[in-house]
Amino acid sequence: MSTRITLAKGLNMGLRKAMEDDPKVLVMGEDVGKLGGVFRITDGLQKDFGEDRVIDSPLAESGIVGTAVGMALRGYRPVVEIQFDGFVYPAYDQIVCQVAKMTYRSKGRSPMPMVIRIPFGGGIGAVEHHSESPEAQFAHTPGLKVVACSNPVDGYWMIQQAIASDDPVIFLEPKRQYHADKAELDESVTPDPLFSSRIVRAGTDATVLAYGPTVKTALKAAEAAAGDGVSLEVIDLRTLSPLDMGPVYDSVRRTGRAVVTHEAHVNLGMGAEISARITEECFYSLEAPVLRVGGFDTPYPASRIEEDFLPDLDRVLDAVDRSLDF
Amino acid sequence: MSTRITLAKGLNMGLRKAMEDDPKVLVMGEDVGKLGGVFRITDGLQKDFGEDRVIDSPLAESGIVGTAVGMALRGYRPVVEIQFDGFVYPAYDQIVCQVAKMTYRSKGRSPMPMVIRIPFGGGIGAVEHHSESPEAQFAHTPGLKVVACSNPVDGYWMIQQAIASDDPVIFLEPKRQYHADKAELDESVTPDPLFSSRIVRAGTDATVLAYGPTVKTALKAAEAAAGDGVSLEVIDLRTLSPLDMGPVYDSVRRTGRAVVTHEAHVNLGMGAEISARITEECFYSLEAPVLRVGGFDTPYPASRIEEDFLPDLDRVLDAVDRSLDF
Amino acid sequence: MEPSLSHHGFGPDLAEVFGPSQMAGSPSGALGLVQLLTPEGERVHHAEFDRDFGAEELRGFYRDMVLTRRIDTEATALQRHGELGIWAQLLGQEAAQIGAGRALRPQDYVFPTYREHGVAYCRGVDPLNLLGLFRGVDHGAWNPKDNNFGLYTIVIGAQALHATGYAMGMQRDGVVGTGDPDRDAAVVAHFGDGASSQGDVNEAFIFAASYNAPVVFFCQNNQWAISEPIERQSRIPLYQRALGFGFPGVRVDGNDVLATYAVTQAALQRARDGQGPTLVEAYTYRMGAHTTTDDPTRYRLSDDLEHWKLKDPIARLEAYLRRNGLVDDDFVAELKVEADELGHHLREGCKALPDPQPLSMFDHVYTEETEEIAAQREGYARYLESFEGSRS
Amino acid sequence: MEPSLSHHGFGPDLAEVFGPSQMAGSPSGALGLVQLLTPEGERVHHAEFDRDFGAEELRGFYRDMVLTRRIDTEATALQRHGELGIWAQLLGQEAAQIGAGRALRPQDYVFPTYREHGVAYCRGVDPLNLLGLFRGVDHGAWNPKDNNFGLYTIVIGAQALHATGYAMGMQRDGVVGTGDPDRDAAVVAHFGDGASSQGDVNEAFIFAASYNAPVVFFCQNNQWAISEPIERQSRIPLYQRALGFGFPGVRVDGNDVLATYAVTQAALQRARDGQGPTLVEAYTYRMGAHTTTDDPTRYRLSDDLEHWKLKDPIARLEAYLRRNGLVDDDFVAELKVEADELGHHLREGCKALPDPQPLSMFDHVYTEETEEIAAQREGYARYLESFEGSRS
Ligand SMILES: Cc1ncc(C[n+]2csc(CCOP(=O)(O)OP(=O)(O)O)c2C)c(N)n1
Ligand SMILES: Cc1ncc(C[n+]2csc(CCOP(=O)(O)OP(=O)(O)O)c2C)c(N)n1
Ligand SMILES: [Mg+2]
Ligand SMILES: [Mg+2]
Repeated sequence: MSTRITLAKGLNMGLRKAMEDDPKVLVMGEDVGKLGGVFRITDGLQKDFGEDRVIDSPLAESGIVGTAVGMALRGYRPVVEIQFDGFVYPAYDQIVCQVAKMTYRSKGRSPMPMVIRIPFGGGIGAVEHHSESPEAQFAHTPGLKVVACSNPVDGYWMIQQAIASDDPVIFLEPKRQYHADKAELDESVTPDPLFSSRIVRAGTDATVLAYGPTVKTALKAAEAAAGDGVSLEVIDLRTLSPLDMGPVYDSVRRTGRAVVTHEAHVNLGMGAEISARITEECFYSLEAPVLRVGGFDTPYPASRIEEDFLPDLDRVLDAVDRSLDF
Repeated sequence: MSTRITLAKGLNMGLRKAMEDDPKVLVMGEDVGKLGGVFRITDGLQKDFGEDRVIDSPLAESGIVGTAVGMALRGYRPVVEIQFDGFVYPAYDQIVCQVAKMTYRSKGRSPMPMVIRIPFGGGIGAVEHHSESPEAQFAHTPGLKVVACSNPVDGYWMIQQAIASDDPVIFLEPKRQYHADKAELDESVTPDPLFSSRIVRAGTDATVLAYGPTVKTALKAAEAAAGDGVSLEVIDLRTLSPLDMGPVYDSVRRTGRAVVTHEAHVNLGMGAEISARITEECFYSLEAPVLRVGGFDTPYPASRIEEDFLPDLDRVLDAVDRSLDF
Repeated sequence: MEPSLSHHGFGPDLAEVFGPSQMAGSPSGALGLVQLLTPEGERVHHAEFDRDFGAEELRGFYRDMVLTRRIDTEATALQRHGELGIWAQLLGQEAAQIGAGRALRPQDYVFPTYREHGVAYCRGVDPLNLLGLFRGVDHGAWNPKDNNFGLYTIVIGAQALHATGYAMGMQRDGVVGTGDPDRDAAVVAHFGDGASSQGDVNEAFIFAASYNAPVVFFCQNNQWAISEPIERQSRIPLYQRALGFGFPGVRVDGNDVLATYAVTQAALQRARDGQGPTLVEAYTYRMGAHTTTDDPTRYRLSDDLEHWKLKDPIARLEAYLRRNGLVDDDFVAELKVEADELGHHLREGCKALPDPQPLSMFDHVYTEETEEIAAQREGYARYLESFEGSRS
Repeated sequence: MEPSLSHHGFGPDLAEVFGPSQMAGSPSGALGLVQLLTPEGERVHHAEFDRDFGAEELRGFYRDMVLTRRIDTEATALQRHGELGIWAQLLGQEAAQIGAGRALRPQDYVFPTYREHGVAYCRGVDPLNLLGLFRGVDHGAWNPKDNNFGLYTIVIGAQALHATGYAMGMQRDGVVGTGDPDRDAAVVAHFGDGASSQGDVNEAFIFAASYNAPVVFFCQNNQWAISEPIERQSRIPLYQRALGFGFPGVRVDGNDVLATYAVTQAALQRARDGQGPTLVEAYTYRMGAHTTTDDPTRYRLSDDLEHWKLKDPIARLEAYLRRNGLVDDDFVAELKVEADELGHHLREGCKALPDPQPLSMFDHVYTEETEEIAAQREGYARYLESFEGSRS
């Protein structure tokens, strides 16, 4: 049975599936009930699973995550929705000091099977705080796992896998893609493991690493480069903590060049870690330093110039050129 | 006039000087008044400057930083003390969404001349949350400046310079050093600019980069290495955002090798960014990848094994050896 | 034999305890909301908050509300036409905002949310300046110091702490409780019913109470936080929250500009006098959607809206003014012209708002630009130049 | 003619409004604290919370408090001897903790701070297990599920939300309001007076009220948050905070184990019955330092301490028991032996607590170890081996 779905639909179907499969799965957040979330990712869930399992919370992110910690201690598997990336910070303390550390603190006796869903990234013409990319901060925090989906089919599978994980997962959803492209979902296949990266386009001249919203950009860049006779390999990292670097090292050893792209600020973004690791592991294979294409090191600007702030096809190609010319 | 002072004393004297020089300077935080702070850094200030300028706050970090934002908007220059590194997170939202962005949001009309002092790092045998190194998260945030002092004399000057800055400064103090070594303070010299790194020991075989508590470790390592005929250059980074990479690049171009050490988790720590930048800028000078020696990617462990978690002389030397053998 | 607390029902018991006053912490006062003008436009009296309003003043309120509504409908239309990315409508909240805005003195200071267009108007901010952030050309175009009106704050509740800190600054500046009406100042922190659940807002109550800061917490309870009804945030009337923190709370009819003005003014005066914070709950209703991207039909009944239309803040003042011969058709017609001019100003001005230059993205990250930012700016400038105007 | 709110003084007015009851939200009750035993050890009666206590029960409370104090003094001594890195003393808070701890049923669940050694003892946690985190050998050695007693929480206030969420889980599990005393359950969230200022605690009040969660907020107001007096956190009695959130608050003499027991039990029963949250403020005093590293002489008067010594929780119960012939010298002597044994257990046990293995640092970062952690573990193991036991 195969259907064409958007990312929003994939996530919605995945959530529904997880709730059907396990009565301990709960959804919590602002406006997740009747409204179905501001992006409609939880559309219809409260109607079908009731107010006890799809919980409209008071307007307080620390409260949402903090009560979810209690729910998890009681044996539930809460899936928390943060309405927009920029509003996760009031919950930051609960996430880094409680959610991330509970398993460690308790020597594994009190695991935190919690998923914190965050629509992230820019490009939707929004006002301040609605286009942030906070992943590096979470990936820097031991005890959290961090993943980012980039397409409808991954959305469907990854959300279920994240919910099934006994470790807390920060689940990043590229909001710009929610209602963009459709893809074919075949529910009968076995999905890749959650914490694995994936080569989404094979190539030989340079490796482009991306995740979430920039996967599409990277693929478009590869398409354009192909027209110029340059063959780019594109890897969708998918998991940001842990990183699945095996396929990345293999690729860079073949191509000798790597470009990492993400919307988050370059300074101390995921690209920094990936660059450091590639250099450590592939030192003698590198023909050029790993180059990084990301959001600039400014606060997210007014949306009319956000496409200048965000990495795009041209900036990725520019970095590829610089790498090739190095 | 020259005196021998500890880091705690240097900071205390610097704060006092800043308060004398500018009546707009305020100190706010938990227990900063009568008690003089749990580390006594604000000792005696309330007695001399009064309760209006040295403000014991209710137990709420978001409240402290949030009201400090209001004070700054009113023209004051608040110096906020966070009692321990691990307790900065309730204020994280105010710091990254308000303190960091106000200048940008207002096009420079509402600057945030605020200093947020954080005793950071481990090694004092404390319980959970008292030994964290949160610097990378702040350095990743545009709009914040982040510095770390490593010795008494710098403590004295840097706190004054941070207070004089019209930009918000996260001011990291290596708590393990507060009452450790004494140093000679000569108030008549002109201090280095705040946002500059400094070569603290010249050498030729490899460059060791450190800041805050690991500067001492790096210097000890250099001392030990010298005994084995290995000449290490040690740079105290001092400023983490912006980074002052000029002296670092110069040094690495000479030595061809770099090791970065900090107490924060290696994954996405400052070392990642520094490694990425050095590789970008000094690609053809590098004889080995930049190596990183930091806290492991686990939550901070029980204090009886914290010295295993923290980088020490031996682990720095081990990395130097690996770099030299590469 | 087990003693039990269980015989206490909450609603009724608390009401008993709070006594008949709408003012928590006050022994006197009439039942229910503070109201000076009924939905039908009848002037009613109130033991605690009544005052006389001159004809000019009343017409002023009316004009303010009509123009504020025009700003709102014009901006909504601009959003529909693609000129704004989003707009946060205030429809129905005009009286709450004009009442609060007009109670201010020049030296007072306001910390708004993202919906305080009426208060901005009262402060003298050109409404065109409000459109920039909704259009996406800036994050706030006005200088807070020009009108003592802070920038819009989008992170819910954050500004309540800023307001409290600012008020603490006023205390240190010696502009509280001096008795000089041109000197004594206070701060208003605006927020919504939903915001009352945020830690920051509750911490602001704690700091304000602890330092007795001159701040008025002005909560527009418009019954909704996007799709969530007020019941999710509080099971007792919101103004009573103040009781738990040891300062007065008062519920005023937020669709009654006279009552809102009177209550806010009293609360401000209290603050200026050095008597500390007050929570004012302006009980109103969000007649529009949360923002232009919201679809309220998914979560609320149209009946509700119909019910509240009968309480329209503008209609009720107009009824009163007409009944008392304080406005006539000429006045209304002239006001219509004025509103049309304002509409024109907004439409033309909005379309003419220039897009920012890409390189302006690097401006004002810091007061002193760092070499890092300078390098990124230069790099991007060179990169842009490399396209010679032909960038895809 | 300006109406003003300024004639309201806060303290007195609020007291008027709250009425004579110590129970905010309650129309009845005696003046002041709930108390069943005076500092002199006189049994007094209370209209709302009185109950009969059997001799066995009374001796039990006494024994509990004596042993709890022994745990505390023993741990303090261990710290002085360098066996613990730090210790958070509970001296003076024994009645508050035993009263609260003994009111629990097995199926109830407790979220402690870092000072709830007496409650831990009531739950059956071996006191030796408490020492690990203060010694620095672990972050909490007991399994929360064994005794329904959570791990100590050091970030102030965080656990209030965990408690509320846990209570919401109980609601979903159908163990609230069934009427079955072996089934119905509730949660206690412990925190201090200082913690009442944290956003998290106030948000916990909001969530608990909104969902009517079966949670008792048990605040030990020991008058100090390190060096800051209670006045910095609240200008009205803390139990009244609950009023602002729409659930009952009650102030009990936290140095009176009988009253604390009775009030907590009633609040727990209310929660188990499905009637929602209660705030219990146990009014007590931190007779020791904040922790063994604190120096209270810098910020408080020794007079205060002397004053509170007269209210010692153990002395008062002993006076009552002796006066009524419920304990004799033999009982006290036997208890002394028991306490000495406990002291011995703690001393010997503490010194024998093994230091963790360095490589255990990599355990339990995740439930499923990642390759990254495995690699770091292996790398460090190899590194350690390279020293062949000769590491500096
Ligand atoms: C911290 C934070 N969380 C979530 C949001 C998203 N959000 C924007 S407005 C809003 C509802 C606010 O409701 P209320 O406080 O009642 O104000 P109103 O919009 O009704 O004026 C929400 C949840 C936000 N802006 N900030
Ligand atoms: C979020 C946070 N901020 C600061 C601290 C440091 N700290 C530890 S205990 C304490 C005082 C707590 O006072 P209170 O809540 O009254 O509890 P008590 O210690 O009196 O039992 C402080 C400020 C902390 N642990 N967590
Ligand atoms: Mg609202
Ligand atoms: Mg206390």
